[in-house]
Amino acid sequence: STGGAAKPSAAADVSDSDKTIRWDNWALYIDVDDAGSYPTLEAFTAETGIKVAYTEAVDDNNTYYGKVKDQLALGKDIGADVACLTDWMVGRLIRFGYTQGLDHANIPNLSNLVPSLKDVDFDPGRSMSVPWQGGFAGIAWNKEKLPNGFTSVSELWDPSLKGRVGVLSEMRDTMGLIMLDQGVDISGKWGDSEFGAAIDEFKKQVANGQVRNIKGNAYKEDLVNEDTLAAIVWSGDIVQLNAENGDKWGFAVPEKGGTLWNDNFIVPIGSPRKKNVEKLINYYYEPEVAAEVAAYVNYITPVAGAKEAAMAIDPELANNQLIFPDDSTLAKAHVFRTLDGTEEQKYGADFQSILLGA
Amino acid sequence: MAFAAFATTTAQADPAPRRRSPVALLLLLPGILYLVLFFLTPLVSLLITSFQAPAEFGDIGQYTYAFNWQNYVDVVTDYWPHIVRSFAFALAATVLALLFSYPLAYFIGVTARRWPLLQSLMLVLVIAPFFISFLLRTLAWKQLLSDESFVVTSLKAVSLLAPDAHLTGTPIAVIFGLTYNFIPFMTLPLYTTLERLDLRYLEAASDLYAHPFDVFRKVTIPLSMPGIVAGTLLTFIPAAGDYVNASRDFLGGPDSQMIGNVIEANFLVLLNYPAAAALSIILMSVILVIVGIYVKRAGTEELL
Amino acid sequence: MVPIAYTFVFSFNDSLKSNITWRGFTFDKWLNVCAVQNGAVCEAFGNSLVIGSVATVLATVMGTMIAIAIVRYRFRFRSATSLLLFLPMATPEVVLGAGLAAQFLSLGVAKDMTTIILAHTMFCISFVVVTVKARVASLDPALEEAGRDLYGSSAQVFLRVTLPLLVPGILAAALLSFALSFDDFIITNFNSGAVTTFPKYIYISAARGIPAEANVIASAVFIFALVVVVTAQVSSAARAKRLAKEA
Amino acid sequence: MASGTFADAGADLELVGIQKRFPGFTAIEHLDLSIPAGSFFALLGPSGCGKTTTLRLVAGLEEPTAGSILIGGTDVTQQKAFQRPVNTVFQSYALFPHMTVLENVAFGLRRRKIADPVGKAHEALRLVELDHLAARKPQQLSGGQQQRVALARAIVNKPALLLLDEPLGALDLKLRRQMQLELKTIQEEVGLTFLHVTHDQEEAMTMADTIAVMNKGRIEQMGAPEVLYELPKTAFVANFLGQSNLFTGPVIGSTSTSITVDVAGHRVVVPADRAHRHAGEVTIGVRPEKMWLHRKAPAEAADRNIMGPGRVIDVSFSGVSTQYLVAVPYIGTLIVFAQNMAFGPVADVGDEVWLDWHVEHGFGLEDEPIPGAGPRFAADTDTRSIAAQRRESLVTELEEA
Amino acid sequence: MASGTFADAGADLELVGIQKRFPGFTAIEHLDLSIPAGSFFALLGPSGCGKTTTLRLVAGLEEPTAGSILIGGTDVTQQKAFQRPVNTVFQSYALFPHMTVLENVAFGLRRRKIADPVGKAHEALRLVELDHLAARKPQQLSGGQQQRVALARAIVNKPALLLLDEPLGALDLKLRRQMQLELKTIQEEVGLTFLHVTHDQEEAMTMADTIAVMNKGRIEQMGAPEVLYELPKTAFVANFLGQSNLFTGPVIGSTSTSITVDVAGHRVVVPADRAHRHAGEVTIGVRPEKMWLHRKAPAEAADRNIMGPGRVIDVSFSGVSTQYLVAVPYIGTLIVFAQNMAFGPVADVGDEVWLDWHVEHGFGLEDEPIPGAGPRFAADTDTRSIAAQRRESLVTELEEA
Ligand SMILES: Nc1ncnc2c1ncn2[C@@H]1O[C@H](COP(=O)(O)OP(=O)(O)OP(=O)(O)O)[C@@H](O)[C@H]1O
Ligand SMILES: Nc1ncnc2c1ncn2[C@@H]1O[C@H](COP(=O)(O)OP(=O)(O)OP(=O)(O)O)[C@@H](O)[C@H]1O
Ligand SMILES: NCCCCNCCCN
Ligand SMILES: [Mg+2]
Ligand SMILES: [Mg+2]
Repeated sequence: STGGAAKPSAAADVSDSDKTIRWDNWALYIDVDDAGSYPTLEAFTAETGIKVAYTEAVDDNNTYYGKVKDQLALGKDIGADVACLTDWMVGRLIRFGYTQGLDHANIPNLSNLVPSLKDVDFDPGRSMSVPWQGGFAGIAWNKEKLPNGFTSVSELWDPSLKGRVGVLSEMRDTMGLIMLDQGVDISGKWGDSEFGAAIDEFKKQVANGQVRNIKGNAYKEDLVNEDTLAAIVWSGDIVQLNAENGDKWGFAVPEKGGTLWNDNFIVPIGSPRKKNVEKLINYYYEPEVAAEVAAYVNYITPVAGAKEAAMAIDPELANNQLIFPDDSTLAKAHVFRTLDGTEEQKYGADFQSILLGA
Repeated sequence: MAFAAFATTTAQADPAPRRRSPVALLLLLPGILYLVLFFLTPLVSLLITSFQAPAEFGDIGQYTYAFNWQNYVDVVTDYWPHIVRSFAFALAATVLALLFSYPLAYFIGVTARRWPLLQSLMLVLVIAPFFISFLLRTLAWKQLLSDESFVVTSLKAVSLLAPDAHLTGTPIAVIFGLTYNFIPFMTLPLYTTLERLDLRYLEAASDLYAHPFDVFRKVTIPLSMPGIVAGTLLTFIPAAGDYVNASRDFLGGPDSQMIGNVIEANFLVLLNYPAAAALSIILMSVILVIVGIYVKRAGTEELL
Repeated sequence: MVPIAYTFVFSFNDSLKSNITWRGFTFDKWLNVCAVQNGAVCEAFGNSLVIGSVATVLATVMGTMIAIAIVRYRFRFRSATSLLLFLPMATPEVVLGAGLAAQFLSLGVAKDMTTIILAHTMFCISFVVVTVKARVASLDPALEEAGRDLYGSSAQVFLRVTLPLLVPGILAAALLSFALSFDDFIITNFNSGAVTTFPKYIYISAARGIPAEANVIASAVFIFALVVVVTAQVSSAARAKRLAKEA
Repeated sequence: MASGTFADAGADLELVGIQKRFPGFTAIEHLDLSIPAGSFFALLGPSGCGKTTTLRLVAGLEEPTAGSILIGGTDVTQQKAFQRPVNTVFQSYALFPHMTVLENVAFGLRRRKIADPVGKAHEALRLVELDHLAARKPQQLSGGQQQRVALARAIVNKPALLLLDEPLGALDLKLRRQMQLELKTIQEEVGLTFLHVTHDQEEAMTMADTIAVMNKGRIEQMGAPEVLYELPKTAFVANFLGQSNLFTGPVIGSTSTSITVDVAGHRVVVPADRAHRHAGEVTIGVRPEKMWLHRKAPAEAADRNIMGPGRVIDVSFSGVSTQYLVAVPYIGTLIVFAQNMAFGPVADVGDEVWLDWHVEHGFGLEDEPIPGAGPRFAADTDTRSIAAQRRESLVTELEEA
Repeated sequence: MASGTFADAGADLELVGIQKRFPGFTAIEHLDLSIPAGSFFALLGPSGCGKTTTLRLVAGLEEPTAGSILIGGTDVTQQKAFQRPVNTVFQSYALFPHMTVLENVAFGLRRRKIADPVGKAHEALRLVELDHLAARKPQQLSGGQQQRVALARAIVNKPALLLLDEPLGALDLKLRRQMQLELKTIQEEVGLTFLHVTHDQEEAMTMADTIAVMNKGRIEQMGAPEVLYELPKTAFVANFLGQSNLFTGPVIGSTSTSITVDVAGHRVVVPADRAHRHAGEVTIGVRPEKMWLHRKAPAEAADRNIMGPGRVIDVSFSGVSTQYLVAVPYIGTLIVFAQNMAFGPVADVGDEVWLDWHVEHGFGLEDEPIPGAGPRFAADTDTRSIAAQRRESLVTELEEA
């Protein structure tokens, strides 16, 4: 049969002799200086002698998986020693045995992981994955063209925005926001009928041309060239875009709620450099380092003590709700519940068929 | 030049009497074996995959061998609009490319004969796009046609485009992209036939009372038929299977997805290999049938 | 032409992350093409060059052999052979790519440079055959007979008469193969595993914004090709003129 | 066959002061030509002399730089090719390869929306006896058949004027002679004006009512074939239309009926009315078939010119006649044709012979003799040097072309 | 020029019982041929009769189905093309386009590792007077020049036998006649055996020492040009090599020196030694140039055959001679050539004329007369029907080919 029958075994580790790491990550997800280099990574290299090739290879969980799945199934190198992927995808990889178990002894700083993320259903005990950053999916808008801003997903369906609305190709974010808008608790028990109602709404907005752009992280290009005026986006990206292009966009988590998620480090089964990666994870779990990254990317850091470290850098940073959300902010954020294999296939197909215009 | 490939090889005057010889086998063997190995067997395994069924208690992307012809029914029911759309887009792009390329090829191949330097210069410009990645060129169009671009704002200014209309993400942009990307494939075979067009036929026609328009319709067009056939095939076939132009990251939107995008999504995102395979087989069969009919009707069977 | 100009112009953009808005003119990107992302652009470009070259050689050799056999010999399964050669050209790239990918998967072959080369060689062969076949067919058999008549053995006739006369066709075929391979994305995307080619690099980067360095490389290739072709044309025109004068 | 269908008589053609310049080359300097209606007119000349250019001007495929073209009295200079009542049989036939023979022939009729094009096309095909091949494509015909289709395709339109540009040039000798016969027959039958271009002098002579010999964009001489042959005006015509023995010398006596020329000591008499120049240095000539070969010196006679003794240096048998090359000291090599009325040659190589001809067969050219050119033929006595000489002129000719 | 360099004499060629079958077609049924060393031998025949096939068999480019080939007495039947001491000048010349003229000529020498190939190649080029173009590529030469290079490329190898497959076929008439002269000269100079294939009878007659007329894969007749012309054995030879007037009738009398044939009431006498058959139905003939035209009935004479009265139906002037077509009731249309010794035709169309010829000029064919075929020419009295008749035979010929 095709795909994932026998579980592949991990590659032999060469970390001791080969001081390199290849890291695949999303765009706008690490600190960059004006010269285009990554300060925290450079510091890591200085500290450990391990050189990191950082590639913004992930645009969308699905397309990334599509690119590497065959290699994973064969237990072969995918061209990366570490990748940061979203909870549900990490769950799939773990189910299929495509990841390597992490040696917590090599990651003493793991003790800094915030308690709420220490045990997750897709990876009990965090034996295979460690969070990198988390964030919200909410709404962003072009403040020059739309000065009034947005407080709900329904406002995106305003006819005056026809064709200028973007949503994420990440099913859990787009559908999550719509379901929340329709009053569904996405973390709780819901089923086909709730999902179906949301899909119908989404389908309608795509079919009538209201929604034109459905993308992964590439949505930022559409915001910049103004094909998209308002969109469902990921929280931290907007801050970074504003930094680069002038304070052009607003961002809000809708009143009825946004999604909350994490992207996690995993070591693909074919990587021979797990130990190096463990050192990298350990490094980023230093609260000071975490704070430095957070200050740049504006995503939620999973590292306890980072807030304190941030306070030292800039008090305003520590109060940024996007990075260090307080309970009232978190009350609006919901985690999309874990789907089983059949659900994943079915809901994925439903969502995908809308992207394909069927 | 490379575009000799696009010239149809019309029957040559009596080549040497063909011999039977073991040498022929030796010459054929490596290439044929190669194609069997890396073209034919993949096709066969694609065919086998297209009949697979989801594994019992299997996770996403897990299938077992079966003879599940229902796959074909399913993909046709789900995706018939994409199949139709693909061929419609490919057809539109082919026609547009032909309309654009014919005058261009005629100019280079016939009008410019008197100025060989101009001729070769224009030819270079036609093949030039081959050397710059088509992805980059398409992305350039995506920017050039974006909502706030010069093109769109001017079109709106002169009311050729409704104020709330846009180009990227629409079928128009996809067809435009396909047309643009395949113009060289259309122009070159046209050029190679038109370049060899014997002008004496045109003179004979005008000597026989044919108005310039009749000369074109009755003589020039039929005589350039081999080029038209080669060009349209080289445009139509890849255009029908293309998924880059229609990709949402390039020029397409949800309402302009083609069958290539569906195959890609099923293969890489939904991990529905049987559906992807079934769609591939359908796409290929339909193309073969269309090509067969077309070539037969155009009377240029000597294509390979 | 417009997109080419656009690509060219934006290769001079003093861009940051995405290369969409014009931020000012700079030569930096041309001077430091390989600097960005640890030289990923250049590595991808290098991969494309290697793949293009190897696939071209393989396809040209096998395709030329087939072309000669088809024109010069009679053999059984002629029409089957012709069909086998025509089919790859009539098969959309998605199908070719997906089929081969499925095949590699079920055989448990890891995808790397080799699988890309195998895939590219496969779709180039047919184009080589068509190009070279035309040349072989237009080759006057009397020339080879003259070679035999003038005391040339079979091998000598092939080396000294047949092959030199086929050279233009073979070169054209090789050039075509290289261009097809160099610019292929779809089939590569299915069969490349972790290896990144130049088009694949662009496709991946399309999501997060193409760095101006990609424009630099594309523009450079374009200019190189342009210079080569124009030089060839001008020198052959000059030669023709000189001959005309001599005659 | 209803030959009456083609009864419309042809129209006459007049070219007035035509000049044609191509960029960098003047193909036609100044051409006046008038062809009477219904005649078979041949334009004869060497390669590159402007024959095709003239035809193309008449057909409207080329525009004259100066001058005007009149067909049946109407000035057509400004008309486009498709408006002129003229059809052409192209040297390459230019049959449309994508149409059947029938469709080729019907093409012109359809363009002019003539009623019943198919019927008329069949009729024309019957005229050239190819109706049974009407459904074939041109490629499936032999060269001779293609030529006849091209003819039918032109004739079916009943043009006022039919232009033929070496339609037989591509055929082999035997076929060519047969086709000539046919063409002539058809012309007589349809009564159209034929303007036939050729560089084959024998073809021109057997077919045409009138021949114009063209050289370097000018008409050198024009007239009935017999007149041109028997009384050429220039050395060019004398040698292009058949072969000639030419001599140059001063006029040493003249009466009202004849002139006497001193040719390297031989006194040669030419009738005054057959000589274009009557004083000074002149070139005179006689055709090889008018010469007699004698084994002994013939008796002097008032009505005969005698040359000799000379030596036979080559004898070549060609079936109907035998050609002798005779080297006469101080004069050069002369050509003599003798019809093979008996077996075996009249003389053998090495024999000493005398030549004579009737005074009335001589002619005198209008040409200024090229000063110092001496006798036309070199005094070399072996065929190799003649071959070499021809080779040389051939090479120059080729290189000029 | 050192003609001595090519002094090696040619070798003789012998074909014994050669048969050649192609899939589905027998090109040569049974061929015996013997060509003496050093001769200029012409193989003459209509298109498709097997000339090229014969040459290719000799060159080794084709294998015979049966029979053997001997060159200079050695059996070469089993040898490959490159092993045979034979060279070919191809109809298309087949010059290597990627090599200079010099390299083309040196090709064969290099293959055989002959010393000083360049020097020898230059020498051969000097022989054809093209040494100054040695550095050019073949495409840069005129047709005639290419032909000479092809000749040099073959000759330089001093082959025992040189095969020429219509090397002049592509040239126009004038150039062709000049090239014939050159070829002949070169053959005499180098002394090689030339086997020259042509379908131009005039070419064969003026060039060759011996002609073999080939028809449908067989040799019809072989001999010196004069012998073949004056005494053809078959109707095919009589009409392929020039034209003939042929008559069929029963032998009604015979003596030791002559036979008398009744041709539609006319008594025609043929010398016994010039007639191949002496009894029964026979076909006899006479050449058109041997016939005399009379305005009055000539007096009966023992040594002349007389026919008439007939009527002149066509007169055509061709410069050197005039051709008359004379329709004689019950016999058909006869052709008469008269050399133009005087001005104007001897007779005009419509004139009543008589024809006669010397008994000794007649010949009798070996052919079985086709029963019931009657006279060779149809009794139609207009040229059109002749044209039509020729057309028909032409069409069949073409369709056969
Ligand atoms: N388009 C042109 N441009 C320049 N020169 C030309 C052009 N067409 C013809 N000529 C020249 O004009 C001259 C006359 O050409 P034309 O074709 O009329 O000769 P022709 O008498 O028909 O010769 P041939 O017997 O070889 O067909 C030639 O020297 C030719 O090179
Ligand atoms: N390879 C072949 N296969 C089948 N038939 C052939 C082949 N080669 C020649 N023939 C046939 O054999 C016959 C003799 O051909 P050949 O070429 O010897 O004629 P030819 O006398 O040279 O004619 P031409 O004057 O036209 O050159 C022709 O009828 C031809 O069609
Ligand atoms: N620019 C970084 C964006 C990270 C997005 N991660 C995907 C989360 C999906 N729920
Ligand atoms: Mg001409
Ligand atoms: Mg032949």
